[in-house]
Amino acid sequence: MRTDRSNWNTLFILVRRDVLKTWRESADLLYPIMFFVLVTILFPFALSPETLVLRSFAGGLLWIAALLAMSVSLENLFKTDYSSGALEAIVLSGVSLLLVGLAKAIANWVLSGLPIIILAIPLALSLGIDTFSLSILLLSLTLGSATISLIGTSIGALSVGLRSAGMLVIVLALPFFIPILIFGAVATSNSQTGLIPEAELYFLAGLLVLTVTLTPWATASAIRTRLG
Amino acid sequence: MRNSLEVKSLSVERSNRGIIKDLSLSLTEGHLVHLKGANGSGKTTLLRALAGLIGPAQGGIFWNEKNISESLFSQSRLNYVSHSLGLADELTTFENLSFLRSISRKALNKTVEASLETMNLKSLKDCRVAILSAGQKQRASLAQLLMFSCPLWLLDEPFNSLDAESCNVIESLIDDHVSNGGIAIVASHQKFQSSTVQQVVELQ
Amino acid sequence: MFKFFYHYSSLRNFYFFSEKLMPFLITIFLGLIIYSLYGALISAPADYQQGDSFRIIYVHVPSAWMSLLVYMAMGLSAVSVLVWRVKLAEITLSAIAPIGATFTLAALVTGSIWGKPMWGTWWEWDARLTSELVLLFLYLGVIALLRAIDDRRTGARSASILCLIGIVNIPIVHYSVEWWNTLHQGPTVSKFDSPSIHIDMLIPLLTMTVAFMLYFIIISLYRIRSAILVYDKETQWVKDLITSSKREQI
Amino acid sequence: MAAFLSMGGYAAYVWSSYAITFGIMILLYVHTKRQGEKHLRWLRRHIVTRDNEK
Repeated sequence: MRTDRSNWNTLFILVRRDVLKTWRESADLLYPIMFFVLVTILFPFALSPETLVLRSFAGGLLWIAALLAMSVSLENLFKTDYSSGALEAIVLSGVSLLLVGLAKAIANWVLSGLPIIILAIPLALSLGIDTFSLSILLLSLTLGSATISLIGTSIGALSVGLRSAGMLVIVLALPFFIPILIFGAVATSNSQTGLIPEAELYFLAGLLVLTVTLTPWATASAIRTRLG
Repeated sequence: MRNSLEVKSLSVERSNRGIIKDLSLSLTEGHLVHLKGANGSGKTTLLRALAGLIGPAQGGIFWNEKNISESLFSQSRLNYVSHSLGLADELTTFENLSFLRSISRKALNKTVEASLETMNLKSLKDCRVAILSAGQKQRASLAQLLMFSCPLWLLDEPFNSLDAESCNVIESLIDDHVSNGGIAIVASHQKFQSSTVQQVVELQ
Repeated sequence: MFKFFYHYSSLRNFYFFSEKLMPFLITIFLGLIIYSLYGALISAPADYQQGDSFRIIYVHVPSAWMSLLVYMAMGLSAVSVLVWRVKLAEITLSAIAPIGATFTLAALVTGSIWGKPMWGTWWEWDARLTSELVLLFLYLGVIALLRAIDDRRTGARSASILCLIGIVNIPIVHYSVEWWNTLHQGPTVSKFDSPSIHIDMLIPLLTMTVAFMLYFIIISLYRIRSAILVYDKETQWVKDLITSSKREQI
Repeated sequence: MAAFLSMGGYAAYVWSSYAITFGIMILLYVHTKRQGEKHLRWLRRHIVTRDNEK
């Protein structure tokens, strides 16, 4: 029984492996990004081309697009590992499943959360957001996308290997994303009217801390249940 | 201290159907069990229950008199190689095995290179698992047996898609393991050529 | 105390214990329903502002309370599935989820009907109604997950985990919706806050809620009992029970 | 009686909400009972066929 390996080191190895695995299969990387850009582009067609109109909705639009794009990437978090038996091998290696849950969430955030935040800059400018509220948007997106990854990983672990798991994970997870959407979108729209949205950002940070502490437990028992 | 594996009137359910009914087994060190039975008779279910992946409906499994479901889900005691081989297709053989070795809590045995050597997969070290043949994948997955030293081996169809020469390698590995005090439960359709089977368990 | 639960958590004992309980529950339930309906529709005085449309409260508020109560009950059985591995709790969780969903649906529909005379619109994004809507999706999520997994045991365990995630989220959703609601429309008293209502108005509300609780217990007992029979289909006591001719219905 | 039925002019709303709530509850009761009987019939067939196999 070897316990010299420190948890941080194992976590790093797990994350590195997941990122490397998805990086090799780079098709999966593109889906969240393209989805995010496409959804954001749809809004000007639906609403109106003038930036004046778009600006008033910009915060909400970007947040909805980001939220949907991230929930699209939840499906194949565990799918390939589950079908190839790699998830089973990881469980049987005796590593604590909390680390596996956390690592999957971090990998998902790095692979779909980060690109979305980076892409939000040009898209937000195209929708006429000024620089101050852009910074608020990016900050709220960072906090919110991390929370989405964490909750999404738990829900993804619950529905891995099921029929139409892709749709199931989105339908199950969206109700839990509503508070994040509320505070994220309100933070951005408030900042556009000159207010400093501290309260919303504090709530988002609070939600993130809550999910970081609780969701790995849910992911761990979800993995063990699904493998049973 | 002699390791012992007790299965007491175990029954396991899979999607609401009783697969294993009231099975009892008692194994000590140096025991090789050949698990036989038609498809769907519960061989894989029994191995997964012994590995602690599935909870029993009734009865219990005891490792050194400790019920495995109560004891912390510690897998340091067993090596389980299932027919879903546990290797990610996108990574190379070496990356897969060294990943499993680095995160594992089990006592280490051979290095990744040495295990691949014995499985004569040295040449395929750096190519992706996706392009390996079924036999090569099977051997790469069985290399895990060498990387860790665990008293209990649970092997699910280790011989299928293996050529005669590799079968001998695997059988000799199992013999060595059993001879120096390990327990091995092997589910397989093919008969054992060389190794001495202490017990044959037939599942309906 | 635990001995009591453990004794009755064995499915066979629970089956026969609940059988004795059923007639009492039904008679009390029918009595209460009739009394509460009389109270709600006839004896309670009409509200000075809303007139008789206020009587919808006697259907809307008990359903809303019950939708939350049933989810709490599901949370309790989820904990006993995951922590104490109680078989009865696995059956209870899958049995009561649809009941909670119906109460939530009833609360939503009556809430929007009540909104029409009060605000002139069928749907008002009121904080309470919106949280009720999210609760409906939590229920549908649990039901969808239960349906998606054919193995009963892993299904119940996965649904328990989802249910516990839901339990943690209910207060978060409630307060964030309140925040969002007051932010956009200013802090008005939520339309559904029943003002300190007259004692005659309050009694039917409480008795109706108790009647709804009894309804919930009766329906869930029916569903749990039939699930117990299917669950223990291989056992001897079920075989004797089924083959004895007098057994027509549960 | 007519005054009672008119519900102070809100008859449509009050009676429809009562009808819907109690309607859903009765539907759930009927569905539960029918499902119970379906399980019973299935169980009877299951036990009978299982005995014949033995």
